[in-house]
Amino acid sequence: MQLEQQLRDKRNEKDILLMTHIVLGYPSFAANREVIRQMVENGVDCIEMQIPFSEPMADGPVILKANQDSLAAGTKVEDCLTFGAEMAEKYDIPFLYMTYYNIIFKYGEEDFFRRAAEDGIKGFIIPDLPPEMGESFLTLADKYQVAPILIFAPTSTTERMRELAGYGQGFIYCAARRGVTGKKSEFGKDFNDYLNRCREATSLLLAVGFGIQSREDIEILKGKADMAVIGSRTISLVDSEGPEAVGPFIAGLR
Amino acid sequence: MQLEQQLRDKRNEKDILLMTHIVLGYPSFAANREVIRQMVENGVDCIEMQIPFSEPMADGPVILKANQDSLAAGTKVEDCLTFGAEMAEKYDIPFLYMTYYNIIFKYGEEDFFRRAAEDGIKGFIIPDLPPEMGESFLTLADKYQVAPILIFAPTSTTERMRELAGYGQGFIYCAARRGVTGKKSEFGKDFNDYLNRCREATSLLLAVGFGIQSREDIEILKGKADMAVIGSRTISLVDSEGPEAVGPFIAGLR
Amino acid sequence: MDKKGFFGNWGGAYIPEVLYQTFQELQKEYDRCRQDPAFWEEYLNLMSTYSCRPTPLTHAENLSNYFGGAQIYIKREDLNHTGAHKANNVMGQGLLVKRMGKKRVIAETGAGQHGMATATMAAKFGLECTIYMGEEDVLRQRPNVFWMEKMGATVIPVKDGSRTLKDAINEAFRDWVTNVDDTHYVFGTACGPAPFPEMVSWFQSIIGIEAAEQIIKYHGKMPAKIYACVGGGSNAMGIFKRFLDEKDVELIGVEAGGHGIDSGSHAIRLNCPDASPGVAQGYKTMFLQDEDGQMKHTHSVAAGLDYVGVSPILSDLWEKKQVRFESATDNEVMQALDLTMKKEGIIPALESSHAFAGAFREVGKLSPDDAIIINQSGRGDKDIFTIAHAFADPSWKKFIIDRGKEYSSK
Amino acid sequence: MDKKGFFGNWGGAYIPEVLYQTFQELQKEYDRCRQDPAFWEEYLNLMSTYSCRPTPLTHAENLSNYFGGAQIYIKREDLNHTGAHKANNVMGQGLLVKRMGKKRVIAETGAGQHGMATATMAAKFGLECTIYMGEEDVLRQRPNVFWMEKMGATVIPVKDGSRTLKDAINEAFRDWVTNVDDTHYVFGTACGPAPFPEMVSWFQSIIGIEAAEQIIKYHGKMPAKIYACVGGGSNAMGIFKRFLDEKDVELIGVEAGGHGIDSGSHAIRLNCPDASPGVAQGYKTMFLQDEDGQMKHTHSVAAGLDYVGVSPILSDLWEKKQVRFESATDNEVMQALDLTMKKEGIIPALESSHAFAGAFREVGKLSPDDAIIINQSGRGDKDIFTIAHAFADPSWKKFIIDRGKEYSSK
Ligand SMILES: Cc1ncc(COP(=O)(O)O)c(C=O)c1O
Ligand SMILES: Cc1ncc(COP(=O)(O)O)c(C=O)c1O
Repeated sequence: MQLEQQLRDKRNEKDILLMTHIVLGYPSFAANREVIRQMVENGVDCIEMQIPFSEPMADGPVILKANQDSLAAGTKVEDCLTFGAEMAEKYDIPFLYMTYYNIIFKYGEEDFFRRAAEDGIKGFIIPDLPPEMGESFLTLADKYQVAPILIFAPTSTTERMRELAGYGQGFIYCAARRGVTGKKSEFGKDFNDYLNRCREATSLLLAVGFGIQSREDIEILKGKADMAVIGSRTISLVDSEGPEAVGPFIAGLR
Repeated sequence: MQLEQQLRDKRNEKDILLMTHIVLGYPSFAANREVIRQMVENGVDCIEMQIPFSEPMADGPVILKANQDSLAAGTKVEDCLTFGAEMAEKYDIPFLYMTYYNIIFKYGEEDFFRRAAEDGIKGFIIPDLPPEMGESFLTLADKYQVAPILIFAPTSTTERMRELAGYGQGFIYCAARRGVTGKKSEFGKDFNDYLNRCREATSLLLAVGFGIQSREDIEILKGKADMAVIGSRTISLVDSEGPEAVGPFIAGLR
Repeated sequence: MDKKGFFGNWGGAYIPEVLYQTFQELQKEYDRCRQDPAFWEEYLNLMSTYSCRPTPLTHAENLSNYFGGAQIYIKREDLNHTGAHKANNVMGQGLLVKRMGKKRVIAETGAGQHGMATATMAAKFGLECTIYMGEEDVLRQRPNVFWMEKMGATVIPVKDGSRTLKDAINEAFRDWVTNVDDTHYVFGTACGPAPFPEMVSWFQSIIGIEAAEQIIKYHGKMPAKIYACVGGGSNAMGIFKRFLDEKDVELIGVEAGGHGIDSGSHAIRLNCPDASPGVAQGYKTMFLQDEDGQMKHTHSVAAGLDYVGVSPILSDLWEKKQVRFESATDNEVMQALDLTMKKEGIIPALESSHAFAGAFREVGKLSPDDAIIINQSGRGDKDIFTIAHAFADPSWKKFIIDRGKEYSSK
Repeated sequence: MDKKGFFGNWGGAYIPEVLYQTFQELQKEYDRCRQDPAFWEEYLNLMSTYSCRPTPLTHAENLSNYFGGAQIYIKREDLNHTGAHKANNVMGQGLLVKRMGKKRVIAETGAGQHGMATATMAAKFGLECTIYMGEEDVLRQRPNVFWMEKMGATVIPVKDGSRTLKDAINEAFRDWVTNVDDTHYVFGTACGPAPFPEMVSWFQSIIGIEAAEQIIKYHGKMPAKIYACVGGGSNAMGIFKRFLDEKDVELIGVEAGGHGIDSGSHAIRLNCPDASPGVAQGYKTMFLQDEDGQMKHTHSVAAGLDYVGVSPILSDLWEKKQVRFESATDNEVMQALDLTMKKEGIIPALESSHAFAGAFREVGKLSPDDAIIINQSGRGDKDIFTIAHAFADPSWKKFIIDRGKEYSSK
């Protein structure tokens, strides 16, 4: 089943969906396994698994460090793909890969799509690949039925959003603010205007990420967005309290 | 009696004259007193007393240091003049001042000449005052009958020597070589040619200085020069062996 | 550059969506400037009154005689204000910033030269300024940090990754995506997302335009060869651009050979098995990366060449064989520097000394009727800590030890 | 200059006889050069291909606005090769040396700039080179010593007297009288025995000749005032000379006020009760000396101004009231330097910063229609050890301490 349909079905049952994020190999694949188990068991609807890259230019300090530590511990792309396949096989929610374009490019774009599709991965989030640079990427996404998740930013004009929406599949990832991952966002009037603009520009589901950290944040998003994305927060949580803290945290979000 | 006549008279009695050099106030006036006593008692024919200057640009390391130490110990020009008067009064040989022009200039040129003449000083050696710069100096030298001792250098042309000789009185100081005081000179063919040129250029007595250090050196000068000048050597001697070593040293020179 | 910012297979603009609008505006402003002859006039005027353009072309007679080959001419970018070609780019972007009405600039820096130039421009244009610099480079280039701060800039040591240039670039991008509205990122070399590679090369092209006139004036004809060191590639593009269509002029880029091409400790991105095509820092080029696409650590005695990527324009020219690429090891570079100081009284920057080393290897084979030009991208006296260290000068060490003790005891 | 080398009551050539012939030859060669337009052509050509002449005249808009008075223009001698106006003189004398066929040059140096310039010239002209430098200055200016040595010069620390510039001059004279046949003494400023004051001023006059053309071009008329720092006086003479006959241009020399005129710790030779006429180092001028004629210790934060004498030409112009003299204290100078860095992105040498300090004091009183020129004789990045020290920069200190430890432990 396609990512979009999968999420729409879930969305019909819940007033807001939850997507979480992990960095593969950080602190270890074993920990990843445990964290994902707890996430799934506590009702997460979708998980983006970041394949670490040495130059994560769009990530803030927490995820940046996780990328570096994972690589320093010896994480290979192949390890990530094997692990991704295992998760997609094991759990019934959609899994996505989040990474930077060089990982895919270097692997071989078509090989990467074929492999991910075979492994049951439903979509890719590539923050440094605007559609202008992704002609072959988008063609392959169609061919292999892996959703290219495009990103809206508060700086995107409405016209630009329409353009992006034309290329996007699965859902649209709306960055809640300027900047990199990890910092708290403000959900004031500007934010509402922005989400309204997003909504007008596309009929795809809207996920909102960057700085979503608590039940309160998610409460605010209800009715405005379809999916809330928890990123750095769970990484920090695992860092400070271990994988077992993830379940209760997720359970308390909705 | 004029310096020139005084020295000519002595020269008639000896095959070479000896002039020695001291730096006033170094290591002390008391030591100067003792050194001069020994010099006179051992037959020195003329003594140049250097009034220390902070910038003795024509002097080598030994005399340079003596200048600086004397000044550091508080030697004033007035102290030097008082001491010079005392020596000229006490001993029957001619005393000269050697110094740099600024000492005289700053004192007041005419005042300085008047004072020196009154004190019985017979001549001045000023290494940084070529006759071109010494118009008033030469006039005052005439007026006060203090001999301006001019200097020949190995680089002086014969024409230049004649010119200098025209201004000089007392005797001519022939620098034995290029350079500053204190280093040993070579007395080879070039040196002989040079002294011959000096001889041809003037009928004044010829003193030879710079690097004369031993009886052998003085032996070589006999018949070529009228007076040998011992400079840094006695200062070093006083430094290493004390004033009492000066007498025997002088006695052994001729 | 094609409409998408590519040069052949290389380049592009792989940027986060949040920067999209800013790049649109930048591209538009840049296009306007290129079409407006008054802009270039203003640029020339600034460079000739604030910096020292045209910089001289010096005939290095002693070196020429020493090698007995071609006449060696040195293009003197070291005489620019702030001591390197970096000023050309930065002042040009400064004029752009003024037009765009932004109030703040940020920049990455490796050798510190680009940071110095940017801090200088910011002081002159009254802009707020933040400089990102790898922590290792902060240590290597402390004097530059001092001056940047004195000129009012904030210097942020970057402690991530290899703590050198590429990490400073990442961090600058993180700042930019956060403060995109009022901030311009003054990219320091002919890399990064389009239009930077072309724009930086355009500003730097003043080097080659002048050099062409000068060599004709002094030598009567075009040079046989032109040598430039290649870090990101801006000084190389700057001097090469004008000569690309001159068929008889061979262009040679010299990369940082570090401890040698087989050592794994170098920064050779072209002609080197350790490098392959990749996409990072916003553009596609030849990167020093592993089989997974992770960037490798690089090494050069010259901080300004110590970088994983290279201008996409140069990758294109390399692929099309319009520029030949060589490399020089740290050792060869120190020797070339030594010789140049002794023979000509000129102190090239360690970066620039790579170009000298590359040229010295070959110049003896040419005829004395020929000329070569070496682009001296910067001056070496900024590198005193590195150079005195590399020459293991004992009195320098003693001096530093004594100063250190003096400071410790207070 | 009259036939004996005097300017009014000042100057002359108070030299030991051994140098007489050499000065005759020097004077003759110099006269020949002055009469030979081809010589000046050769000089201009050298300076425009090896150094960066004409150096720019920079309109300092931010500083002008800040003070709200006259338009401030800065003559950029800092952009010369080797970083200061000293190159003008040295390269000129280098051409003379070539004509005279001498094989060796010697020089004194204070700030190290003149030593750097001379070592550079010697490398370029293939001459042997020895530099005399007061021991205290060797400590203050270690980086310069390193570079001089690297360019093949021998640097001899002078341990006599105050161990600064004047002692280095004495020592250079001692060398010269010893090696007079094959050696030329490249005097570094407009002092010393004739013809040096005039000759050095002649070579430096290129500064004012250019500045006059430039200010007319940019400002449309002559400047109201021109400021220069005064050590020996060469950069001041260099910029003043061309304007001496311009009635409406006031010329202001700024001396080193050190800890203040009443402190006894300064280098103010004109308008100062501690100074009087004297004869030393081969010439007659105003010296800082005691009542016996012994030279006093001087002090300035700027090594290049830390000197007991001053150009006899300036003493003459002072006496004739054609140049006004002011002084600036170390503190004022550091402030002027700080402001100039922050406002204009320009780093004047500590010496030059005196001219800035002098100008800043007065510029606010002039009309915005007027212009002033400040002669920036050199660049300050050479002074990093002194400046970072004077600003008591903590991270600089830490950096030096760490480096020192690293060197100690090996
Ligand atoms: C003096 C100098 N030359 C060369 C470079 C290398 O950069 P590019 O290849 O862009 O000229 C640098 C970089 O900092 C530099 O400072
Ligand atoms: C930069 C600079 N300015 C000025 C001076 C002072 O010399 P002068 O008065 O001869 O220009 C020096 C001397 O070393 C110097 O280095």
